[in-house]
Amino acid sequence: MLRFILMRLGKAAVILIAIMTLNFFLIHAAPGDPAAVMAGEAGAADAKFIAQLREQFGLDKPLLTQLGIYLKGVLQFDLGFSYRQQMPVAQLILDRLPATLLLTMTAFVISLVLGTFAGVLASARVGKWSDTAISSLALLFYATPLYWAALMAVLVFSVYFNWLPGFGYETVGANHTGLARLLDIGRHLILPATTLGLFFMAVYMRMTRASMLEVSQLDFVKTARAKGLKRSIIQRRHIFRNAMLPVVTLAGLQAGQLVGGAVLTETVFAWPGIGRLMFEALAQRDYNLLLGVFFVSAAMVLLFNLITDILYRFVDPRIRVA
Amino acid sequence: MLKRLTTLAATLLVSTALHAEPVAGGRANVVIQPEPPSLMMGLVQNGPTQMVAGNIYESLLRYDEKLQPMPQLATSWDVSEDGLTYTFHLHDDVKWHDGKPFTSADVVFSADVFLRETHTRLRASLEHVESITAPDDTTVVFKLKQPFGPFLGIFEAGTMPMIPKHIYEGTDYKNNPANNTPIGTGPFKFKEWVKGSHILLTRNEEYYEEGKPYLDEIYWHVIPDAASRAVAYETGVVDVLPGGSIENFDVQRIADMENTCVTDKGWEYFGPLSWMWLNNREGPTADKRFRQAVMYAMDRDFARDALWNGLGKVAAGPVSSSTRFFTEEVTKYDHDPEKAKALLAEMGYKGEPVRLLPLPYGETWQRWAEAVKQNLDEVGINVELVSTDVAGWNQKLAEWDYDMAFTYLYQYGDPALGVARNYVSTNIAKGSQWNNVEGYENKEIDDLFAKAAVAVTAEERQKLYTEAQQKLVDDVPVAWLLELGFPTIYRCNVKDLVTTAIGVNDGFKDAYIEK
Amino acid sequence: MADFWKRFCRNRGAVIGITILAVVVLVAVLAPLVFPQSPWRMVQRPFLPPFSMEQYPLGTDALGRNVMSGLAYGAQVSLLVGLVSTVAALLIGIPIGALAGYFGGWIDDALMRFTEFFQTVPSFALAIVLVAIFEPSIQSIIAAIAIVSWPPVARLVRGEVLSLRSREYIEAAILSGQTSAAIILRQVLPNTLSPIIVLASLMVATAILLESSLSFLGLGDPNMMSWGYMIGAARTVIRQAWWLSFFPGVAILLTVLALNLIGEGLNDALNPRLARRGK
Amino acid sequence: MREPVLRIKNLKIALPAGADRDFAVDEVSYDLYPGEILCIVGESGSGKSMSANAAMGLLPDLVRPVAGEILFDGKDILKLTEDEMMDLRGRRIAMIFQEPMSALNPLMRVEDQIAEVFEAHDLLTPRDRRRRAIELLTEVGIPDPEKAARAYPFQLSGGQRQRVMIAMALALEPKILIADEPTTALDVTTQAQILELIRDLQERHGMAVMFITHDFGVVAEIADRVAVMQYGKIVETGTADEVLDHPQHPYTQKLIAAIPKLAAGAAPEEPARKAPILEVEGLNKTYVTGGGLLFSKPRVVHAVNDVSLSLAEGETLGIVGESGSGKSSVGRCLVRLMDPDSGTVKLAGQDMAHLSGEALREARKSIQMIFQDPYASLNPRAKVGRIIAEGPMAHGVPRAEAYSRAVKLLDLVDLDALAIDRYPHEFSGGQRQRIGIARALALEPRVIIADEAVSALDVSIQAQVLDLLAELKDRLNLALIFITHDLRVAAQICDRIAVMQKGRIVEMGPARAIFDNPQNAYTRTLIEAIPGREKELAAAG
Repeated sequence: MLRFILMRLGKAAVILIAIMTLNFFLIHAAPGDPAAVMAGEAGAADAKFIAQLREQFGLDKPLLTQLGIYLKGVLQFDLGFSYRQQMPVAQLILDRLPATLLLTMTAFVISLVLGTFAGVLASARVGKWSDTAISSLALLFYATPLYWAALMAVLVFSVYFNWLPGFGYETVGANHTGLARLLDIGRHLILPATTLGLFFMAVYMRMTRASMLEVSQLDFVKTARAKGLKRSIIQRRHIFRNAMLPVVTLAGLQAGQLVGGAVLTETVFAWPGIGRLMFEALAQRDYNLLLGVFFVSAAMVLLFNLITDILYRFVDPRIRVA
Repeated sequence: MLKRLTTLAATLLVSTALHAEPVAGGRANVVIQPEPPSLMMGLVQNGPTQMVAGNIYESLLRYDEKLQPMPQLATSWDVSEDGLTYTFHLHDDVKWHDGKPFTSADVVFSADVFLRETHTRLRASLEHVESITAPDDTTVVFKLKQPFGPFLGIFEAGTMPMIPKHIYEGTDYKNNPANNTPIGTGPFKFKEWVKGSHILLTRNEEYYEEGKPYLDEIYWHVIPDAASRAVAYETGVVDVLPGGSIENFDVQRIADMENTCVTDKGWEYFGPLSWMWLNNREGPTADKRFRQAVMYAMDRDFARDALWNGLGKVAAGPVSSSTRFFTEEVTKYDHDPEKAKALLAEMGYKGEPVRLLPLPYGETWQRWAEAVKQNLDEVGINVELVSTDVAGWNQKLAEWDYDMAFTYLYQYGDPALGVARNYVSTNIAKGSQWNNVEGYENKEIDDLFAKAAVAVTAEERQKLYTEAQQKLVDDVPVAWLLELGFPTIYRCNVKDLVTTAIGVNDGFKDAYIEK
Repeated sequence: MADFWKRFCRNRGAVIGITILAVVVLVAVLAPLVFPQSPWRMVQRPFLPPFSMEQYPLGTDALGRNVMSGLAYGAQVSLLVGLVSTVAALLIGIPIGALAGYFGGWIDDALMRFTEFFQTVPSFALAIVLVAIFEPSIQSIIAAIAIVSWPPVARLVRGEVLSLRSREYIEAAILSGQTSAAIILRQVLPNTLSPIIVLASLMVATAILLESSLSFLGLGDPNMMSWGYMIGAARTVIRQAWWLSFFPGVAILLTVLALNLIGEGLNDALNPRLARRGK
Repeated sequence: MREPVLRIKNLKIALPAGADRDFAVDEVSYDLYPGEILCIVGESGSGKSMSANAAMGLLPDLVRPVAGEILFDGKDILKLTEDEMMDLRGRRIAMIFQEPMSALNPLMRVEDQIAEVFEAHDLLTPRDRRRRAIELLTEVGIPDPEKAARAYPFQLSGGQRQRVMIAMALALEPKILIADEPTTALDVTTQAQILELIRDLQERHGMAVMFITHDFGVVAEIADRVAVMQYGKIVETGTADEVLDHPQHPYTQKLIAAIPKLAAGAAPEEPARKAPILEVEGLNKTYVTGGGLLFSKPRVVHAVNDVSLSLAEGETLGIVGESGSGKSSVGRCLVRLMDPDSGTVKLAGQDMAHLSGEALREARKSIQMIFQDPYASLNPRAKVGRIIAEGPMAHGVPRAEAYSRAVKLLDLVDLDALAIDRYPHEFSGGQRQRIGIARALALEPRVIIADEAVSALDVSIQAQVLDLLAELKDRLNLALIFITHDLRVAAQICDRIAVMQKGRIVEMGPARAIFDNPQNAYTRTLIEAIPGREKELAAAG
């Protein structure tokens, strides 16, 4: 097991470095650099001022040297310094990461739980109206643009009914503490997490339903019935467990993607997460910060893939022993 | 549209309600957008930094809405007859936020040492200064090389903030750890800054002006989304929306709310003027007739009404009407598509494509660019919008890689500070978005601006600037759009918020919340 | 073919889907005839509510532009981006998947690592960066969408080819002396067509969503009226003009829904095997 | 006579609309008596397992009984509620299935799956269930039952899994055991063991067993009584001896005649051998599996271990062995679908094993292959004409000529010339196999390797294809390597036979000699395990 994890970590490190290198060149291919942006923001600037900034940021060095310096830093767990924000990148990301993780993980749990539940329900009533209803709803969620669903949710629940806050992470300036703060964050979380989860809920529902139906055709289900087992036990113990295998795989892939993919939700709901941090860093060519965000989100993907694989080894004895 | 205008105009009137006796206490919840990169005003002078740090740092003077100087750290000042010696007398009981006394040595350090190195815009003005000396602890003397008309206008906090000598002298300014906990002399002290969330300033109990400030604290909310900022005001989370913090489309709705006041005052010093850079070097925009056609093709009244809530004015020329030495006696460019078409036909424009860069600062600017593109399309100009982000926009302007580009710049109250820089040929250089980016070269204009800057009397300067404005408006080096009217929106019980020409930037010193 | 249609039409959803799509295509094609004026033209006062003027049934936007006309022209952009980027993604994904699956060994390893690599970068974030770097234009958007959406194609094709590779008729083709290229093109790929067609129909839907998301963030082609742009531009005025974001959203929803329904219908009609596998 | 434990009367089971016939089972009646083994025999699609599934209430979703009754304990099973059915299943009637690989839940331990039977009927405590599970595993003869109980299904062999299935079926001492092709997926020696086990347990527990199979050899081994089904109807019933020795119905007669006879075919003495066309010397092939980049230990399997053989012109050599014996690997090495590690394969004097590129392409013309799966061996998107003509065209034969030759080949394999414009799916399994043969012949090879070429076919079709192959061999003077697991088939068609075990040829010689006088112990086991052999010998003897 340990050997397996070590091997996977080694592979992940290689992929990460490759990703960082690619992104490094991509980002430097973009017009403009942080010096130009900061000069622009300074309200007045000349060539000398910009040259000074470039020198200060190390942007005057050859590109490969810069890459070398950056990667060397990354290998020492140093993601560099954001000149635009005047803070270490790692700190900026760590400030924002909890909000993103909270949002995405809530959305993930909501979508996984509700999605598989609805999928199981639909598969148990395949062909009946409740299956049709659930499947149609899933199809609808599947086709709804995420950001639009978010906007409509704000319009209805926040603007029209004024039930839930439509933006932010917590009530600004309220200075809640303890439980009150948690509840406050919870209220803010409902709309973004739900709208972000809608699409994936649909994905899991469709997948669970299909997988349940497929597994229920397998021979061992017939064996179980031949034993005289109750339908509910067969559903739970035999069909569901086997049907979840592909869902687990997919969930692992998507949980990782969610972290980097929440840009839209974070934008609509003004959620202070790293998705938006990335978007800002991009517009300002905050190279180190942008690379840092990419590093973290790619690492998340790899981490979740690893977790999935480990989980899989527990669920599926064939992989564990073989 | 007319109805919208009257409502907003009516709201504007309300804001000049009667004054009552100030009350101490309370907290002002204010929006800050975008989150400033730093609060160390000696190093960074962009909008949001000035807005927050304007309450921490101070300069020697402030300016009223007519741009007349008022005392701040200097209680009084004398100017010599020849206009070459400026003597400032300082408050004698001013303390830095860390308790150290503020003296004339700090002024000399700030102006002559620190800011000369870090502050590009001030550096240009200080070119005129021969020496800065401190004969005693409360006196500072500036000696000029030659007369410099706008000199009394550079003692504003954003232009010449006072930096504590005891903290910065002999250090690496940019990496001084104190940059994260700014120390000034202002009415509010820095308390905390939670990145991405808020900045908290608290009352300076030791402030040298009796009884001021009235507020206990200012809580700056970082809400990076315009719609959310509007909601924040609506739901009572914030009480003050400084100009530009919500989308213009929301202004009317917010202004209609109860207990809500709107003012477009407090921007006189900056006199924000928007225009499109027209690349004078090459392409169709190099032709004066084409540039004039652009002026005639644009429906600037529509833009003001549809996009700016009817606030602001259609720009007459290079100088904002709130800036000194403005003149109306210039050629007028009304919305006249026929004239535009005629000019284009005359020059033989064949539909060569021109690239238009919108200003990447939000929806209003994007819509404006779309409207202008449509205006120009309708007279037969083939406009291609080029989408860029902030970095791309800066880069393209600095490298002159554009045909037309939106922008808006501040004028700092005087043509010599904020106008000449964009038109004189000596200021053509790549690498800046603030100089003569359009590449306009005219010896006459160069001379007029040069003479006007050093002319001693106001009459003399007016004459020269009037002539310059007339010539420029005929040549259309850039396509002037609007004098922008940024509305400051606030709860009406927040009193005396906007008392100077820089508005909210130093307004909380006088503000109080009526109970 | 007739048989295929019969099976396709047995799926009621698919028929609904193809009907909706036909309407969308028709609208896109007829847009210039019905609305000869540019959709950017400011024709009425801003924020005219829908159903208040017969001429502008869906109202006008912040600059007084006809929303109806915008929707019609937006259909063009959505369909164009959806189709072209999918074709581009197929052109990248199919060869990679086919080579990896057919030759196996180190070629497979290398190509799959490459694919995995692209899957590790969060795709939407990568699309944003690509568009921002190459500056938003219809070409850069299509390229970015293609670049982030080919990996599933490659994986699908590889999987199919891998399973076909050991089919006896492929071995028979090898024994009969056919070259690898001929075998891939004539024996293998035609048999992967069904799942590719199904996947492609879903990819068009995803591409339309992606384009609209990019436009929503302000990374659309500024010279083309697209649905995502309309919603993005309407976001800041959602309080006073709900219809500006509502109608384009419905348009995207219906189009994407239609494509998904068609995808499912194709799936049922083309490969019953895959239909059972679901997804 | 005793009372039947199960009576099926006039049972009719409807198929969903669009199937090839209306009723899967049409007016079927039969009785099952206590203590007997009743074999239901039929080819694929005869509906032989439908009535059994109906008795368990386990019919597929869209298939339902429409008439008749199934009487058990005096009650009609078809009228029972689902709850009553549940009580019946496992406790009174138990069932085992064909595929031991997929009939067990891959995610559950064996003991848990056995314990579930007790749980389903609320019997015993969890601890007792576990104890019983181990007892049952002991009874069905699994080595190390304690360990097997803790194992997951994938850790057991096919035969062991089928034993687990039987253990589960036996758990509650049911009155009836339904066995649906329980040995079809197993190797012949394993099959013999399982048949013996079922026989043994049936006697010990006095159960009635309903045994469904397509294989008359198995019937001969195990049946007390036999019911033969064709197209959903029972065409003949009787005791095993009656039906096997004196079939009355023409269909039964045809089926029994189609079974390859062990004593048939080859002449008693070896014919004079012609010159060898193919000589294989010291062939080796090892697989390395597992073995990641850095860490895990690779597993080495010696699939082909020092194999040497020779094939004369016009001769048929059989390679027989159980699954995993390496027989297919040998065939694939010969045509270079797999590259041998070492050894030579001399085809008409040229070493195939070391050719590559153009030379290999050219050499392969002389050695072609016929495949096992009639469905996977033809490109579903190519017309039959193209399938056959493609090979010659790849070797430069003009299109028109290649197609006209394809027509002739179709005629040769007894197919209509019109087939050329049709797609494979329009043909039956046997016809497809003929197309495959035509394709192999298109390049005019001198050697054909038939890899399990008739294994997937029903016995009657199998006989036809075997006849065709024998005929073509003679007409075209082909040499044939016939790879099969089925010793009956080998006995019928081969001149010589090589027996393989674990990658090695353990015995090789004239077919007659191998069957009559096997020298190797393993060969003997194999031959003895052939179902129905004793009965056949007895009848012949």
